Amino acid sequence: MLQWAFDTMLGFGLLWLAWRALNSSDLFKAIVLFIAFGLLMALAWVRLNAPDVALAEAAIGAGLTGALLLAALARLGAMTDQNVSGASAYPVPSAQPPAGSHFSRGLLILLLSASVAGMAYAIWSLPSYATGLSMDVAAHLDDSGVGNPVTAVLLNFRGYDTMLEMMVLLLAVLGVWSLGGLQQQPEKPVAAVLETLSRFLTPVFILAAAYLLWVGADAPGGAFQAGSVLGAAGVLLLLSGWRPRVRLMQWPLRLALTAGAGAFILLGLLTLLLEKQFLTYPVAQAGRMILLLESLATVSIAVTLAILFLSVSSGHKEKSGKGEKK
Amino acid sequence: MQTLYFALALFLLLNLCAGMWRVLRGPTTADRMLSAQLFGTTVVAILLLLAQASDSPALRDVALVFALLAAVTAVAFVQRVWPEDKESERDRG
Amino acid sequence: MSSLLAIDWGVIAILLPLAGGTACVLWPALSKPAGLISVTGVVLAIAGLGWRIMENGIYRHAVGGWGAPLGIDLFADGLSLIMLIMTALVGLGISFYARRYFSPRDAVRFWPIWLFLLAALNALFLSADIFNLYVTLEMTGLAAVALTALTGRIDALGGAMRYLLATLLGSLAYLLGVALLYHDAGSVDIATLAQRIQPNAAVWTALGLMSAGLALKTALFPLSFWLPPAHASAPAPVSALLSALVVKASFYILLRLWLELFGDFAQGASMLLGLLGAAAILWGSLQALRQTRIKLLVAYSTVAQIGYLFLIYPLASAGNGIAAGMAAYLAFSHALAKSAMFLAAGNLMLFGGHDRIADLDRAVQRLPLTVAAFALAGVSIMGLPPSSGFVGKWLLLDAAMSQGRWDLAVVMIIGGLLAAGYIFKVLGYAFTQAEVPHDARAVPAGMEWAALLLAIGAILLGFMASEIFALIAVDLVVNADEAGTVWTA
Amino acid sequence: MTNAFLYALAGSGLFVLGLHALVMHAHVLRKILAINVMGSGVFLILVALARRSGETTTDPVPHAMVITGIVVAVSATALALALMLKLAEKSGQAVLPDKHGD
Repeated sequence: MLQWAFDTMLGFGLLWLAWRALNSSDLFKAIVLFIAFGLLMALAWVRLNAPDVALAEAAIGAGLTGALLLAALARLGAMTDQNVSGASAYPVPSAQPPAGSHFSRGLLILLLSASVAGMAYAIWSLPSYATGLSMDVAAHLDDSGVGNPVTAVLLNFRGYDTMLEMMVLLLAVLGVWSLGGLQQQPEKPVAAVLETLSRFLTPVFILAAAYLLWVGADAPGGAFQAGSVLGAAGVLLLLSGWRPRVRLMQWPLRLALTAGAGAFILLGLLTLLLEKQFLTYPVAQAGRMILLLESLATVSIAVTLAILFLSVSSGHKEKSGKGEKK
Repeated sequence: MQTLYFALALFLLLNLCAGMWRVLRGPTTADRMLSAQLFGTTVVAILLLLAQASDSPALRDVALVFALLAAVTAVAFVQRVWPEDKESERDRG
Repeated sequence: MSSLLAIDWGVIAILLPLAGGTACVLWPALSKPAGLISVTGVVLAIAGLGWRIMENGIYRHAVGGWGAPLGIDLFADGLSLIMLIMTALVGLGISFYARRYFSPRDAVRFWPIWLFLLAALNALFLSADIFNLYVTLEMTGLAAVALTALTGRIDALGGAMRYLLATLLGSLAYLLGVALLYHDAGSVDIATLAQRIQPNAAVWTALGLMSAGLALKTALFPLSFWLPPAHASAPAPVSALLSALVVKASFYILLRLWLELFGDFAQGASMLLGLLGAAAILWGSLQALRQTRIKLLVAYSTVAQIGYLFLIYPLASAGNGIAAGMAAYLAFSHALAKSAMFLAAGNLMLFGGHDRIADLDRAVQRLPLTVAAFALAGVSIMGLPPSSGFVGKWLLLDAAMSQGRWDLAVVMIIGGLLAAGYIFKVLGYAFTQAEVPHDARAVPAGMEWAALLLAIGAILLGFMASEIFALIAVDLVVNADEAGTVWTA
Repeated sequence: MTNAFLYALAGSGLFVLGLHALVMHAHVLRKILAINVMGSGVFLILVALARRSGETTTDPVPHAMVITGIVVAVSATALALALMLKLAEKSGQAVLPDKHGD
């Protein structure tokens, strides 16, 4: 009974937060509500017995996306010269829905409710018992080299998806770079407390990432989660004023970015040559191979996320003068 | 015992609604951000309770990641949004 | 020789551009050579794959050795093969154009993203798994958006932003459909799904969501609002890639789902898709006729030509093989003609510094090859013999007549007439002198030839209809042999 | 019926709420938030339906898919934000220059 109450409240909380986040008059409020929404999503994953997803959501959905959005909003405020302080920090005149007739508004709401009802009916009508692929996964788990079924699916059974996934991350960086590159911006002075905080926290983040990576073989965790936590450490460092040296921005950075993708490609070619089968690991070596892949992927994911944050938050040259004028 | 944990979790979830009110009301950006941080803390507490209730230690890892990542959004706020705030106040003053 | 046949060309066609793209990230200075080598390699790999399919029938490769439904299968039949050949050939032409088009600074940005796009397209056409298709779709979309924004001009940024939102929305709708299908039938492998799927509420919802999402990504009218700004504002080689290949990717998935999963029971929905296709032909052609800039004109022409592709759905009752053949043939024909047109438009823009149709200023005398490319591609778009556009549209017209769909036949004829209108509008100005003569810059010969060769390809394809249909038919025979067996490694 | 259905229903609600906001709001940042909410809705449906037969088995495949999806979502969000900032830098506002009116 209490569980029901909890789940119902969580479900309504999610819907309500989403509604307010999407329709509040103030963009900053919208982002804070969205961060809160991410927190509740992680609770939902926990309730659905998906701790791996909860970890990913905690690291990415609630943490990094929030930081990205906040940083982007701050830059947006600086660019469009909006009033940045006070009660309604980011009022957006165009945030209100365009004035449509009551009729069309009503029609839209009717249409949307009908689609929710349709989807609900479709979900309701699904066969009440389906195990999906859990049996197949369980049957082959011993041959996969890891004990955590989610890691087994991600890195072995459907490792090809993960390979393409690494390319998606790389593509995002390329796309962001092609928009205007990675010009550095003189930073505002960093408060001493931030510096100390980041100095204390960074090792903890690294430790947590290593733990998640290691434990991912047999318990919830793995490359994506570890990479996001490590990437968050990078974001924290960037926020507290740390900038990689120019020398590091060249090939070491590029190497780190492509490590995961490159490892997958090399392994793919190797398995194609030796086993005549793409991405087939020999059973005896599977565990070690997965750990190696995951470690490199963790580095790549972390660097990618940190770079994406850096590009969004410190953006482009033309806009950097603001801090210096003071 | 399980019931107790769930009752507590439910209570904390209700607490979130109180925090929600602060997010919606404001009046300053810091109020909103702090209540979001409170959100994070409460969620960590709920996670720990659920970990006890459902006897799955993995949830403690989730709570750990949450606690760590809360620092990132807080710092992002302080470093990106808040200083601008003070500066523009100084400009006007 | 048999050792060559044993090579898994399909995997190579995916890995090679991925490796090339990664190499471009590592050594930006080598972008152009790495890009050209990878693209040429892909053409060879696809040739190898085609040979293998001719010898052995359908290609199936269980990635990781697990086999569907647990693992992911790569799969290629005649339809996939034709799409792969289309990608490889058009990609090769555009690559040789891009070799001269981009400044060194832009080349560093263009090549890695284009190689990842090529890999994503190959992976998409080779996939037999609807979730893997989602990943490739997202990869295609992100790469296409990044390429659209390449110039950094304000119209390009706006076009790219709209494109990104549209493509993300389309992918999410598709993914929701995947979720429903997975939970209905317990698999994401298309062949397994085809065996298990029954028309029920969940399947119908999935059909609606996936079709809507993919139609949005394919820019089927009225979901085509994002296409003209994106395709018109991108650099010319990118516009060519987007119009020729990227919209075909989502169209292919839709066609595949329809042929394998939904076609049997979704007759009504086929009619709707056909109606929208007919509307797209009329609306897109009329809009194209109204444009004053070449690239927008060509972009609206794409909206219209996509309409023809969707006419296949209501006419598909002739049988899967024929429908797949017509779709593949029309898509291939449009890819060649439209890429030639965009490249020619790029040449005209480079030459005059603008793309206003009224100020073409006797381009025919100074850029004869480019205008010839535009005209030949136009012949195919209009559907005049002996071009591939003529054969493709003739087949459609024939199917419409034999099924008594006079309405669709009339729309097709009107579409052809309108196409003639907008193409002759451009050609007419290319022959006349502008009121204000202006400077002209030289266009590298390689870029002119790239456009012309693609246009000639569009004409030559007109003589190869039987080969295309033979490719599709080969698989049907093989299919009949192994009917019902799910082949795993 | 188990409480997994509740989450699946919440997921479809989120999908539609996001769709509504995506269509109705002009500001790009809101559209990006809307896409993210829609994504969360889809992920919720994907995972929740795996639990509909009760507490017995957990299907890891949707979990893996959602982790993949979350990573795609954050990449797309970053690209969208960067695009939005560049657009705002050039045009002074983060609204799509549009004539169709969405």
